[in-house]
Amino acid sequence: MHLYPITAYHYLVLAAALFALGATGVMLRRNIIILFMSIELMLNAVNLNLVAFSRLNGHVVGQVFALFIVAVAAAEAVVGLGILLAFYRNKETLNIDEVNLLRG
Amino acid sequence: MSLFDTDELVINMGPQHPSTHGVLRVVLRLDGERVVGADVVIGYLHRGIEKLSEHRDWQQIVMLTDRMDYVSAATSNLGYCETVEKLMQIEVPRRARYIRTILSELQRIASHNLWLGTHAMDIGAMTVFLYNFRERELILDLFEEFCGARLTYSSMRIGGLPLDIPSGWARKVSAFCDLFETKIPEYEDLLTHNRIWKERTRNIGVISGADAIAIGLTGPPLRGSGVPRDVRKDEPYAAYDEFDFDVPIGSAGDIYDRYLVRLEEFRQSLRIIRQAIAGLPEGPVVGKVPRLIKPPAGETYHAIESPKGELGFFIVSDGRSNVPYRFRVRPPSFCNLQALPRLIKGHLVADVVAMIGSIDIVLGEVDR
Amino acid sequence: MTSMGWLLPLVQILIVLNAVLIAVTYMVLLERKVIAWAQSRLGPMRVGPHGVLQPIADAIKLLLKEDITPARADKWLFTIAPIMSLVPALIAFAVIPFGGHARIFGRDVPLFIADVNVGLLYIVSITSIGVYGIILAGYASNSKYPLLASLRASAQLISYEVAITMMLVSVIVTAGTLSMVAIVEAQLHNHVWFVFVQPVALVVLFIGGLAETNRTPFDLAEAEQELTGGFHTEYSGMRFAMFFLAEYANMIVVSAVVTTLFFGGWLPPFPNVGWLAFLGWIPGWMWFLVKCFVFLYVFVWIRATLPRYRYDQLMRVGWKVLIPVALANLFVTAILKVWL
Amino acid sequence: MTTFVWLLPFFPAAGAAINGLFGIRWFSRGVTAAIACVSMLVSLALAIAGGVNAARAPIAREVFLGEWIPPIPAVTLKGAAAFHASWVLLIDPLAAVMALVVTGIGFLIHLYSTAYMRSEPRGSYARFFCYLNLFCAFMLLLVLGGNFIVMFVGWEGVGLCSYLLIGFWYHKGSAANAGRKAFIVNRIGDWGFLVGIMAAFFAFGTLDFQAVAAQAGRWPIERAQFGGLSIICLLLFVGAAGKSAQIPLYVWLPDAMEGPTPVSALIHAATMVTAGVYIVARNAVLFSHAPLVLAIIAIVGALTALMAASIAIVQTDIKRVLAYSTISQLGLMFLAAGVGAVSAAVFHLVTHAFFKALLFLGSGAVIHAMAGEQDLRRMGGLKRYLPVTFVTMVVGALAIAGIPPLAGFFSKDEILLQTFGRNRALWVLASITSLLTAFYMFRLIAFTFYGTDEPSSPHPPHEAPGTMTVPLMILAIGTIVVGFMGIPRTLGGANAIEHFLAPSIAETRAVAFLKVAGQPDPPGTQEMIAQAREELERDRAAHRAAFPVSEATEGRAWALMLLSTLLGATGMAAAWRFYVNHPEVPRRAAERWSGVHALLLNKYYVDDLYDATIVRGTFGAARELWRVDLRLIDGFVNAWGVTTRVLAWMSHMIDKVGVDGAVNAAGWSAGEGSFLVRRGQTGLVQNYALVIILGLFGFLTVYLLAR
Amino acid sequence: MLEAIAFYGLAALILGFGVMVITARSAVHSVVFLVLNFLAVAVVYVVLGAEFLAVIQVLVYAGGIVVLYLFVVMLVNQKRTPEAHHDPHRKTGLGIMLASAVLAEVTAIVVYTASAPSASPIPVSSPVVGGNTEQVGWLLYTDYLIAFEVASMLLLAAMVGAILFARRMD
Repeated sequence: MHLYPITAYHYLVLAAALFALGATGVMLRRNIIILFMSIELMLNAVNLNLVAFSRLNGHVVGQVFALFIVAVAAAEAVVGLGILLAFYRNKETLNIDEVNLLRG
Repeated sequence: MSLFDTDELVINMGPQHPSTHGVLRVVLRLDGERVVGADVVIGYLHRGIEKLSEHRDWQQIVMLTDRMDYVSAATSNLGYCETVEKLMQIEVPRRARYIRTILSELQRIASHNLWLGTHAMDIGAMTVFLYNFRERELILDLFEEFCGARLTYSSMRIGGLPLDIPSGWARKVSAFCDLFETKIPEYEDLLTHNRIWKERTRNIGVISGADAIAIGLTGPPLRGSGVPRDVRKDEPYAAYDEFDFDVPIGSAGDIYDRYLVRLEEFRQSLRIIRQAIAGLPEGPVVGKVPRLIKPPAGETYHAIESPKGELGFFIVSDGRSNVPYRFRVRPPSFCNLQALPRLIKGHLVADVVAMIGSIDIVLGEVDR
Repeated sequence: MTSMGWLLPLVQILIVLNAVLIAVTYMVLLERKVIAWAQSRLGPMRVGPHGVLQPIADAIKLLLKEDITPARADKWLFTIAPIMSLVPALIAFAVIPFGGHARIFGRDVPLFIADVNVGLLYIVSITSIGVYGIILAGYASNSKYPLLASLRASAQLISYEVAITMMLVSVIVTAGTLSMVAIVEAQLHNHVWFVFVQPVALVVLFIGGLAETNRTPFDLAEAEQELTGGFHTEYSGMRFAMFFLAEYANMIVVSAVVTTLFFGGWLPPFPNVGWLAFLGWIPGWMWFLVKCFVFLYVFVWIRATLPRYRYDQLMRVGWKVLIPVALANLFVTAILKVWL
Repeated sequence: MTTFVWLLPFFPAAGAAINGLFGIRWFSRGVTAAIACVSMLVSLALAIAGGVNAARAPIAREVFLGEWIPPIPAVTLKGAAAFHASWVLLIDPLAAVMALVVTGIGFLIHLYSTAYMRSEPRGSYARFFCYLNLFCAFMLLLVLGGNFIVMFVGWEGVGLCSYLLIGFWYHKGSAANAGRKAFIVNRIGDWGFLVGIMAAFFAFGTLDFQAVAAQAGRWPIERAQFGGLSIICLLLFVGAAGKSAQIPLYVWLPDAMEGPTPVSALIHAATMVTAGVYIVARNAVLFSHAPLVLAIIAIVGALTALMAASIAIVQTDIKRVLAYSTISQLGLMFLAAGVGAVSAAVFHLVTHAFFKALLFLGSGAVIHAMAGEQDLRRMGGLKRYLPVTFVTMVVGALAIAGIPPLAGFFSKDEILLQTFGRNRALWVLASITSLLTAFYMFRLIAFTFYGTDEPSSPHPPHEAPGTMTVPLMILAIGTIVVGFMGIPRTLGGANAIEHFLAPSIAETRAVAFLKVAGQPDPPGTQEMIAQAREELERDRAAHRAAFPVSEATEGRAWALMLLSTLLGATGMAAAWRFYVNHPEVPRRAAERWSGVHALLLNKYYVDDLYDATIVRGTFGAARELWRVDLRLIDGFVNAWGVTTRVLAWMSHMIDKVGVDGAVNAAGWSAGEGSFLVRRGQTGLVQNYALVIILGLFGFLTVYLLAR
Repeated sequence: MLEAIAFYGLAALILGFGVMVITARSAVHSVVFLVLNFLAVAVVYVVLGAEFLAVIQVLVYAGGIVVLYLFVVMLVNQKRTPEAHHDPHRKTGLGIMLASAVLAEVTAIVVYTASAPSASPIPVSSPVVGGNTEQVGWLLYTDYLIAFEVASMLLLAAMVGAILFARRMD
């Protein structure tokens, strides 16, 4: 594998990097909203993967799956942010560390 | 709107704000766009006219009254002069009374023009504003020809008028009346049956007749709520008892009704002016007035119907000095403004400007 | 096409960008003049004959004005917001077909920058980015009126976008394509402008367009009588000018889209009627500009005529009138498309 | 045209859907009525087109609309087969005639109802038209269905609508009960019908009408033995008897009069109740191979006719008189079907639909005028007030009494003639029935329109509005002319209807049927039709040879015709004499033959009989079973319980000491031992995510190492 | 050559914006970088020949979902910043290490796969001329119709749920 010409594998590596970045964000930040955004980054990495595979296989099925992921991400964002607002109304904070009612 | 209930927002509307008609300040507490509370703060234009008047001689005070309701100076002049005349029991010649009537009705039209223009502008109808100023300009021309001033006329004197009308003025006034009659439909075309205008004004800022009386509203806001109170009709002054005119009243007491009432007053004013021009008597324009005006000791209250509502003057004379002992004004803008906080609670921000507009206040008169 | 193939798009982009910017500045003059005439005034008269140089004077004034950033504003966002507002408005022009093909210097030159096969969706998605400029401007100003206005504006934009997109779907179903060029060609092949096929869509789309561009009677976000100028209250100088440009560029985009979708783009009226063929002598881009101009005039005309809606009334119109109408229209269109 | 036959039921269904979904909440009465009537009018236009088409080319066409039930493996008489059903509509002369009746009468009754139901609240009004439209849709599906399954959908659908409409005023207890009664009684019939369908499938391996007819044609005629075909036919007849109110399942129909009058006219006189006759006609081939069942049908029909007619004589509720009259006329139809005169049965079905709908609507107008009063004894002298209603109702009564040249005369005479040819005893019964019919009808007319008593209504009765009288007039005209399509040869007519229907009900083994799915008639159609006609004639000749019927001679036909006219006139005259000239006679007669009178008044105590046997029996059986439960099973259970408790106590002790101790020890040790693991449960979402990533890491490591 | 420039440029933008998203101090800034990141990803889609998906990415993600984030960020007017409170049990360092390790491993797998002799060495298919929107639509409404309907039900449920959550509790 070389830096040039660009193959679908390059995109896979890019997607992996983006995914790792998202995962790092989830580890790193304490603001729930930014946590959510990091998850969106990870979902995007997955989409990137799917599109790259779609290119690799010369078939658009990957793109169709990516569309479903977009739909699921929309649903996730809506419900997640709804919960978040409800949480904020109760505790007046967005710190993930304070979401710990179930701690052992 | 429920997403916005996390915080209550306090915003300052005014004293620097495009649609508070001067320097009114309204402190709004908002839940999203909905007003949950409002404080009206006034006094930014306070010049102490009442106190100043106690240090000016009687004729000089006319100039001060110009500065109260500065868009309707002639009616302020009239109110003051008639109060002093009542105190001194001066008989004003009939011709002077006719001309005073013409002037105050022209002033009413000009004031309503200004009100309609700015009110429509507040609600976003920009063209109406310019149409109204076009006609108001013609009235100002007439005033300029009569007394030389365009805004602060000082157009009356105790006992009559400073001077007779110029030759041909009466004809010009008639011509203006004919012209203006064709312009009212233009305003109506743009607003009266406009869906958006109706949605913005109907059932907004409703105040019942009983409430209006309780708060002390006068003028079009009171008549808009269906109370047929008009000083011109109930306690005629100047020459109003000699003319036929109707007092328009509304039914719902909302902004739209106040708008309709004022539009009808345009027509009634034209009716009065035409009768006055037709029957204008000959004779002097100044009655028998002593050179030094020094009313006898006593007090009196006299009210006229200014374009904004009942404008009353309460004057106490001690009979010794040549200045009033006590000078007190009942300004319609100030009294009508009392309705604002209770009107706007529960409405949206956009309605606040519409309601301020519908009351028709002039801060010069509110603060004096 | 030789090695200079990359040059043509570059030239096209340059021409379109400049033309749009000039059009936008003159749009301001047009608006002032038309409104003035509607209000029996003269409008700008001083700079140049009948004020034709007024836009240049305005531009110079705005450029030279002090560019103030409020003390407690979020400086970075405050700067990026007008850019995020203007850029989408400008790049939307990339897929608008100003004309068919023309022969210039012996070459076949398309009079559009790109014929993307998802052109209409491209415009929708690009304009949906424009909302960021407004929200961020309101947030970055750190001031109450702009914040309120930006919330209003974004809610308004998002809800009207739904109706607009649904209406566009009706047109897409009718035309059977997403490409702007192909939509115009579909109108040629169907022998009829789509305004006669989808009149409801035109009305809803234009109302939605008024709301999308924050124009009267939906100009709540910048209602100066209520919110002292809306989200750009705190802006001045060039950054203010960018918002200004964005608004007028958006107006032109809406006009161009309406022209393309409903009035046959660059086609002359009734291109298939034989005895009207002489209209084809006028070049296509002229037709396009004339049609656009008509819609821009309607924008101004409406501003001169109507009062402003209230926020809740505006949302009600959007959700309870336009979207149901759009849905019904889409439904009927789909049924007719399948069964006719 | 044939391809669009599905539009026939579609339009009423669409009307029902629109009115049901939107009308109840939002539409005004006018809009509701317009939607309902227009949908029926369109349907009527289509039906007329279909009828013309069928008249031009009297062949059966099947219209395939789509698959419904995918093939299911099943076992039939002929080995393994696949049970499947598809949406197939069949349009042939019989279906066309039925569709015309349903849409034509249906439209008129819709029109009538717009005024009749005017006083209903808005939502209720829309609900009514929704049901009525839905009924028409199902009825059309019933008559147009190309196989048993589709027809059964319509069959059940009309049952449902009938239930809904009988109980339309559901807040009235009697109406709700009547609806339930109709539904339950029909259920018994439907059970027979469904089993019949299954049996037919078992026998033939198909449920397509045409295919069944073709198959059945090849079976031997079960002249002496009660074989498979006979069982199928009997079961189908049980269903038909339920729907068409024949002995012993007729009891629901009189009670069904609790529904609004237009409903009685449409469902319980003109259309739904004739579905049973339609079934027999539709499967004429099948039935003709089971002569024993035909005999049963004929006997049941004749008895029903006589019994219902005799009950009708003493009833005092105007609608109930008509209801018994309907049962009686249905009995005549079954009699005709039973003696093999299927086309006569269908002919009578059509004419009966006209004059009975007319009579019901007329009675509706009377009730309307009397502000809801239904008791005949409280009426009288209405002739003056309701001229239009009077005239039209007299036309209807003359028709049902069999007075020439009205419709009823021709159809009834045809039945009597055919019956006479087959069985004299049955002919006697039928003749008595027609005498009684004339009598009770004119008793009704006399009670209602004559008599000196002033009506007891608080305000003077008034003629109904135009939307009610116009349908009456149209129906009256129809009653006069519709009989002309069946003028017998004796009178110089052509008996057009018999010829028209012949392809549908005669031996149709060779009748061409075409699958039509959107394409024009395939080439050779005309030849096929001609060939089919030819074969048909041959078949009929063979049939005649197989069933020796004493041919009706000219003279006999004339004699019978005269006799039946005479019987009708006698009945009329008697009614006139008893109820107009000498109103005291009936009372004295009732006193004199009080036993008979009571018997008739109480409807032969059939309802009481059913109540005492079936209803009580069911309740009693339930109670007995409950007792058995209580004593036997409960006792057993209780004994078990005691035993269990003893065992449980022992078990409890073991638990408490042994098991609990062990569990507590385990819990304690887990709690104490998990202090390490518990620290992992930090409540930090990110630490959980960390574990996920850790897992991913481990997985990938294994993958990398393994390759 | 052109594709390489585009790829590395876009990759730099994507990763750069990604880093900014997770490191920005203000949540609003995070959102803005997220939008930019998504726009860059959309461009990558275009390069990969998925125009329709690119447009959807902009329309739904950038123009819809992220606006929602922005709204929420602006609505929750935070009185104390989340970073103020720190739970001692956090294992941030370990998390970053693990994420990097996973990235390294995935990269290794991809590189090995790509270098394996069986792997197809070059981009297999160039993007379909004239776009593949029609194909996507075709697949969506035929083979994946059920999934499509399920997704629509999911969105409906999410909508109802969100309204329920955000409703004023009174």
